[in-house]
Amino acid sequence: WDEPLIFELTSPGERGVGVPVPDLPVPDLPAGLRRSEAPGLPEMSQPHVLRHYLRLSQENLGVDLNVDVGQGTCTMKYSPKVNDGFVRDPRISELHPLQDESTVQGVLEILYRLEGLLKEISGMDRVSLQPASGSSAIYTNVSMIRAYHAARGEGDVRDEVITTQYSHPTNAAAPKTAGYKVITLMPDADGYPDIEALKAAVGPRTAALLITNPEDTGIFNPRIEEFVRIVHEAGGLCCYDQANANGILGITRARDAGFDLCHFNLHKTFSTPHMCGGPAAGASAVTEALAPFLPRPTVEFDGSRYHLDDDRPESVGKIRPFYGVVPNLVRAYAWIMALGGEGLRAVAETAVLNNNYLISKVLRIRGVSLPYAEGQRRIEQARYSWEQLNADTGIHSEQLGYRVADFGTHYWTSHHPYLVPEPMTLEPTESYSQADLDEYAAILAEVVREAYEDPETVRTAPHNGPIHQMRGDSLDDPGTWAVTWRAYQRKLA
Amino acid sequence: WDEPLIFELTSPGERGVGVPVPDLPVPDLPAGLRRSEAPGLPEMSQPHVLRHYLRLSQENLGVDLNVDVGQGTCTMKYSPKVNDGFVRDPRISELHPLQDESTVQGVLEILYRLEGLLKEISGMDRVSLQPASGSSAIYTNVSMIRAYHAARGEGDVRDEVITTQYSHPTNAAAPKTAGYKVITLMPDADGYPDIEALKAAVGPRTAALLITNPEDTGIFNPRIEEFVRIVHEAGGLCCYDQANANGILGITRARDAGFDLCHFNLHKTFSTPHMCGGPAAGASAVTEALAPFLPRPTVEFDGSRYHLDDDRPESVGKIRPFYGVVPNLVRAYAWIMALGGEGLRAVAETAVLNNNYLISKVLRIRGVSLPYAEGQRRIEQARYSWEQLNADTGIHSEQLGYRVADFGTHYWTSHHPYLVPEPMTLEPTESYSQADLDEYAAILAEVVREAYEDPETVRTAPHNGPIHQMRGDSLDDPGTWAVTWRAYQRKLA
Amino acid sequence: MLAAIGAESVEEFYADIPDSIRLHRPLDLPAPLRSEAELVRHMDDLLSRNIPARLSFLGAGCYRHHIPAVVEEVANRSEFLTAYAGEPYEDHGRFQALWEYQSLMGELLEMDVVNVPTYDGFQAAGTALRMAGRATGRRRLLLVGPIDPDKVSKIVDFVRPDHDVEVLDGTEDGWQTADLVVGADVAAVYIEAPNFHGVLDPALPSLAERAHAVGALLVVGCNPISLGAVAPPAAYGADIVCGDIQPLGIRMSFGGGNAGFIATRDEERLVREFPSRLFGVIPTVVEGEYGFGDVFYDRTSFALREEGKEWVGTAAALNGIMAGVYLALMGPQGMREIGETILALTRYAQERLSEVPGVEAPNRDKVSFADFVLRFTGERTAAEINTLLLEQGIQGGLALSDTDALYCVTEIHTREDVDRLAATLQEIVK
Amino acid sequence: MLAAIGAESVEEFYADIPDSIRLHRPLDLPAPLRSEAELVRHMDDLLSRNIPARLSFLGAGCYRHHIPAVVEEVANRSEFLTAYAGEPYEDHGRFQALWEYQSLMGELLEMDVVNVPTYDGFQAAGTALRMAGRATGRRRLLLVGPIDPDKVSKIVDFVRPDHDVEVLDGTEDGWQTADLVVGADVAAVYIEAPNFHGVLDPALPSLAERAHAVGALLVVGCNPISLGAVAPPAAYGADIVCGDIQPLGIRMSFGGGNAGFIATRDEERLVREFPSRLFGVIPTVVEGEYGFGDVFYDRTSFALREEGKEWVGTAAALNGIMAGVYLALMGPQGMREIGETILALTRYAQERLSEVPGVEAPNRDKVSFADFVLRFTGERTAAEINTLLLEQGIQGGLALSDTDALYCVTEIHTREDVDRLAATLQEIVK
Repeated sequence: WDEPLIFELTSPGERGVGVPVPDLPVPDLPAGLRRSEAPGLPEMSQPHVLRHYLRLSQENLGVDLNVDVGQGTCTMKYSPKVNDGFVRDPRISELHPLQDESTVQGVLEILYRLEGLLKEISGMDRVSLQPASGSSAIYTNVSMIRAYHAARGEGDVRDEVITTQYSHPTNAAAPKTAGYKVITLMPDADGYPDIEALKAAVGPRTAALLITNPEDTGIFNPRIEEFVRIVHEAGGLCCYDQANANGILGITRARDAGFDLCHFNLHKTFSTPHMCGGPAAGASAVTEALAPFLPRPTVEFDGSRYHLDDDRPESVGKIRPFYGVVPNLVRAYAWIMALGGEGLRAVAETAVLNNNYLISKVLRIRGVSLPYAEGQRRIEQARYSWEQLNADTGIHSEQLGYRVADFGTHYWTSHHPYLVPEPMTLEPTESYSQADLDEYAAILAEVVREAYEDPETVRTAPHNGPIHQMRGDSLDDPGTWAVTWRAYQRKLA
Repeated sequence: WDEPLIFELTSPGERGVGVPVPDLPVPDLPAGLRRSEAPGLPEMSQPHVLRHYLRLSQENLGVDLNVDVGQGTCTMKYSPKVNDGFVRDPRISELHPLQDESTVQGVLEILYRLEGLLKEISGMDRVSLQPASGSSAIYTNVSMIRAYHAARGEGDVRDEVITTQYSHPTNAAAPKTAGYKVITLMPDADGYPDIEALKAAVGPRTAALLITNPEDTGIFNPRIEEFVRIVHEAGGLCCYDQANANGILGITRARDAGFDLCHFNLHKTFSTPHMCGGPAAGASAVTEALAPFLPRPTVEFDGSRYHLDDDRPESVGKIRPFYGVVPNLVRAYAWIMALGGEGLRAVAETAVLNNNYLISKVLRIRGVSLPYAEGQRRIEQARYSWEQLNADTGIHSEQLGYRVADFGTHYWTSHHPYLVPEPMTLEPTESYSQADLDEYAAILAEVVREAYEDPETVRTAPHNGPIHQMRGDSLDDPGTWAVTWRAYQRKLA
Repeated sequence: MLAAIGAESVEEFYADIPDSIRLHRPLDLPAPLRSEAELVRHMDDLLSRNIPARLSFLGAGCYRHHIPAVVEEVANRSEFLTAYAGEPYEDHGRFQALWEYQSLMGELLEMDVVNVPTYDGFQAAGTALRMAGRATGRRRLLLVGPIDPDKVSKIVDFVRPDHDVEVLDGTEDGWQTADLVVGADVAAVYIEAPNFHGVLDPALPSLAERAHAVGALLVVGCNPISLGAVAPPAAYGADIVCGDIQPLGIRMSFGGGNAGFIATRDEERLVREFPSRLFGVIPTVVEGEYGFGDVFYDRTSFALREEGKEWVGTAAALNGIMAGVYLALMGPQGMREIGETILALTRYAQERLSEVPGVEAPNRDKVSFADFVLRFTGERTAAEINTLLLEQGIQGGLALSDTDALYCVTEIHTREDVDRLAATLQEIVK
Repeated sequence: MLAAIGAESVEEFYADIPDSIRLHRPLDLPAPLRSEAELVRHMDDLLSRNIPARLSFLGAGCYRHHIPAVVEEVANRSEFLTAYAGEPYEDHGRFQALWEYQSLMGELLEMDVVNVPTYDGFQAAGTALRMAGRATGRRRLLLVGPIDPDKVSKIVDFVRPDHDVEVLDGTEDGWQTADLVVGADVAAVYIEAPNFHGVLDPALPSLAERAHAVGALLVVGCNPISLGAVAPPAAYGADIVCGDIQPLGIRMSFGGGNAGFIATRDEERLVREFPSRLFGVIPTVVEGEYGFGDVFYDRTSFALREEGKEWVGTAAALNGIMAGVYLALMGPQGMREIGETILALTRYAQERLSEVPGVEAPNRDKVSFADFVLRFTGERTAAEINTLLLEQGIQGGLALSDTDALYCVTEIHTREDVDRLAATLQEIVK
């Protein structure tokens, strides 16, 4: 399809859906509050709206359509369709969050049970399901850390948070937003966060360490207990970003390594679909010591009825309206219930097996390397480098990625900054078969062959996509960026 | 996508969905009734099955995706998505047909009301909603005709049914199946069924006339009352195939022209989706005289409760298990209720306007003609001929159609035999805008330009589809046809 | 647009319709529900008067099974839901999905030829019998019961022009083998596995020989969901197999989910008698690419009008695609398990329920699949018992007579469901 | 696969995990529900203990509107539902759909810059205020009430490091204009249209001037579904507009449907303060083709970690696509009608209900949109009245105090629904 912009499809007088118009007078609005001109929305019939978006959908690549191992750190796994049915059921989708508690016992029970499941999976004592995403959960944890130190009279003293370079950017950005000074540990020669740097950084100003393990390189830091000990000894808290938990479910838990807080991305590890970038769902898990600071309300059970407890005086308060991204919480609950403890462990082991298998295939391709920790295994993902290929051919990793898209799949590089040069991050999860991984590796190999033998084809990619190469960087120039049709018409049309 | 056959995707040991296995003994089956070898189904994980079918779906062209005016006679109209929701609602989808009547009053009321709506739309006295499709409704009507004459002692005498060449093939095939000799009226020079031939054909052996109006040429036969009169005078019944009712809703009705029976295709005129070729739904409407022969059961209302009446001694019996293709009956009911009487008439007028607009655009293209009834309007569709283009370029209508598919839409020729040489039948319905029709005509014009200027491109089409030209006619040879993977492996692999 | 056409008004396009048959008033229909919100409210009011049974023991030709979510995900795709009769090129996906359905059913049935689904199992039986009649050129059809009387009604109406139908309903729940006299005028013997009462008749494997001995064909109706555990009729010599695919992943929808299949061996004399579309695979000009098209199109009424076999038209294609998705999800292991689960539960239900005083399971000594007969020997009729069960939130089976009813269990029932029925019957049956 | 890797067992891959932190036992979780059928049954049991209200008057930040079927048809597409963070080339559809969402909202809001949705309206308000703080470099934030106290809680927690928050809640349902003293230390004045009590404050159009006079920004939270009838805040001088798009075609889902928007004029000093992704349009090498990408990526934490603005991560993109579909379906006419319908019904409800003895509508003299306050002057509290309403099948409004409750009507309510509430209250309110 060469689908136009929706504003180009307007056909004056057409409408997509009718609205009930009761025979009642419309009250007069106060001066200045009546809209003077109708909004410049397109006028379209219902089939035209539908056709437009169906075509756009066909120009998009979901997990369901491809071997989606290329979005490393994102844990692109299959989300069972049956779970979508539960959340589309009116008995979830049509519930108002303020309904009488007697009419929502089922959903409260699901929330309560899900907290219980995540307590066992993490080893923690309480879990809040209110955060809207992983980043929101990181912020929630930081907010609780802040409240914890404040409650102990150390709120003003402890104004530093330590994190690591290979943790998700929000581990740096959220504490900064919460008012902390951020110290970032760089990787040592083996790719582990530099423990000497940690020792140098900790002290009475340390509020917390925010760390991921395995980090986005897929390398598990075996000295994690020591990291925790060092921070604890300095009076700081330790907060575990479990974005990469998919390879270690049932293998090792945040509490077992001594952490005080952790969070899960339910849309990664627990399979809720990624939805073009959310809504997601996060879970913040804490030890008893931090439980008083959890967001309100919590879900409680008195032996016969589930209810919401909003009376939590030390709580950091609300993180989100009402009680979290409930549809995703329902999906995550169902996913865990279908698997059980051994099923979760099988998920982890399969994901790790798939990753190490893919590594063995990819490393046979010319021009690629796997920086750090040579000879050691990776857990559930791996960050590769095309530095050699770039040196040989001038082709950048991004360009390889554009060409890979021509073959019906894709990959991304990784988060900035590119400490690993010309990066590519692959995370195959448990959802793919050996044949899928072979197919993916074969596509990479073919594109690399082109890079060496016919680099122009790679350099001018994509060729089979819905659009061709974009021009220039007008998006960084206030004179040409256009975030809306209004702006586009004014600046570029 | 270059999607393999599903059997090529097997991965032994994988499963798509689990089955509950109770802890109960499996009884021994009688000798010879135990399956000895497991069926050779593929073994696939759930995401693999889903991915396969999603990719196949993207290799298919639904009404929702394209300007689907090319399947003339099929009335490809937009089916409002909201109606799909009603039939997916468990209060329809999870109803067993034999449930206690007290628990299915809602669906019975819908069926009863839908009969009422169709009575008014057709002018008839009773309507059966049991037929599974238009063809099934034609057969049902023929079966009632047979029962009617039998009840009057003329069953053996009246053994001929008259139909017309431009009616759907089932108007010939169903009476033949029901044991009738079939007489087909050919079109006269103006494209009308030859009235002289009718006069010659009718007589004491005439059971019925099965006729469409407008026929698949889109031409309305203005002497239809005379046809009915001639047949009635000979003691035959008149049965109106209203497959082409979309252009005449609220304009003229079967009863008004004197018919005894008629049928509607609810999946055409009344918008239920076409589903790759069914399930559809048919409605057989009759006058009081034929009502005793309607399929059983009928839906009745006693003033307080809806119930099924299976006690109909003269009924032709069951046409289908239970009560018809209920989901489509629900959709059709909702569609009519959203439109009302004036809405239906607006549907007809828009469809006719669209058709005549498209005719005016298409006839400007080189090499096309509109046989019959020159200078007269068409109702809701038109059968064109590429005879001139074929003479000029050697390109056949089918080949044009293959090339049109490269542009993201399509057309078909028409039913056999091709009385109109090199036919193309277009029926734009009410669902398309002027811009859509312009786009469609522009595609036709472009392909015709190619046919004249670059015929090889047309001759070797398709070029942009999921597959390329198919070879040979192995499908007519018992030695090479392969209806299943089993047969394919044996014969061709 | 009118100007572009050169017309004054839409009325011009209706010039050919005589005034005498014009409707000179608006259709007298209810006022339109113009907004989606009002329509939804209207429909919701109607739908709220339907109450799906949470615990039901109804079967009898329409079965509640678990529908894997992926089946409906695929079926609800706009691309499949709203497509129709496009050509193999731009509708490649539909052709492939239906050919794969045929192929998956072929594996289940162990037969090489399977049609694009026809309307329902009734139609499939009627057509299968007429196919047998055309292939043999004979008039008599022997139907071995018990068969759903509604299905017999349909068959009789459908075959009437060419065939005499004889129904051998036997006594009780079976027929006496000795009663089956297959004469040389017989086109086909038709029997079901399981039959209307759920019984898998031990005589099934012996019938092919008796039919074939006089040149008749054996036509078997079967429930495809049994075939992972139960032998496919082809294994015991059936020539034509037919039935309903509703159990394979299609909702009951008040009887709207039924769709029929017909299968044969790959013999030209049988293949040429199919009225339905049969898709076949065909190579394209590109090596390794598959195309699909109609096998032997000149069988059909699309090609030859009344000279084709019966007729073909819009049938039940999407149900075929759904059944294909279902079979692909289940795989050989899933089909075996579901067959065995239902066999086990049907046996358990008969045993458990016949422990209730006043309840008998007359076919306990045979093997039943899903459907089974209960006999109430107390004072209350089967229909009265249903009314009392409904008060307890249970939908009982189909009343066959005052004493007998046809109950049904599938994999969605648990042992506890059966126990609850037993406990409730214990209270009710006096 | 192990052999291909050269590993003995999966254990090898875990060699780096010290034994001391290994879990040496299986996770103690409930036995798995291995079959979909069992899972569905388990979930159905839980879901059966939820009872959506057929007639409800709850709003207060989560609204029941009619959701056009096409909205969910699009949102449920696998291609959108399961995609994530692909590049503009192979995820062109997602980029375009989100850019179109931004654009459609831009038309509704009359603003040139709209973000890819953030988590919810609470977060949108918090971020909008911090954007204002960063743009002005000032500490004080003035919040003009009534505002949902939960939202205030979120804002206070979120802006704490950089801002002092002052909430001016006024008396009754408004604030006294004289109370609003905007000093030169004020970063932003925040107010809502309609406010928490549903009122469209007549003072709104006068605020921009007062804020701008001292260099403060005016930040307005609004309900986007009102804006076909009600003036967009940009029209009366708002600098930043924020709110929740849940009303635009997204189900309530027990509060799971909320998602936030933030919009500004196209001024670099404001645009650079967005933490969210902002998609922009860009030409490709093929004339007439559009591509999409991130505008000024170096604002974000994706680019600069803690040096970016706040943070960005997975947010609520699909809700944005849904709201876009909703706006495209409604068009200018639909948005005007729905705004007017809700205004009319809100007025009618206040008038009709205040006819009931013991019931007052204290804001009757103002214009309310959707939400409105009822005051019960009898002996029963608002909570007690809710309990009694529930017995009659009606879910009442949110109790704000013993006497006051926040009720809500939208286009899904009919005049008859309001009359039924009035009649029921008449019985209950003593």
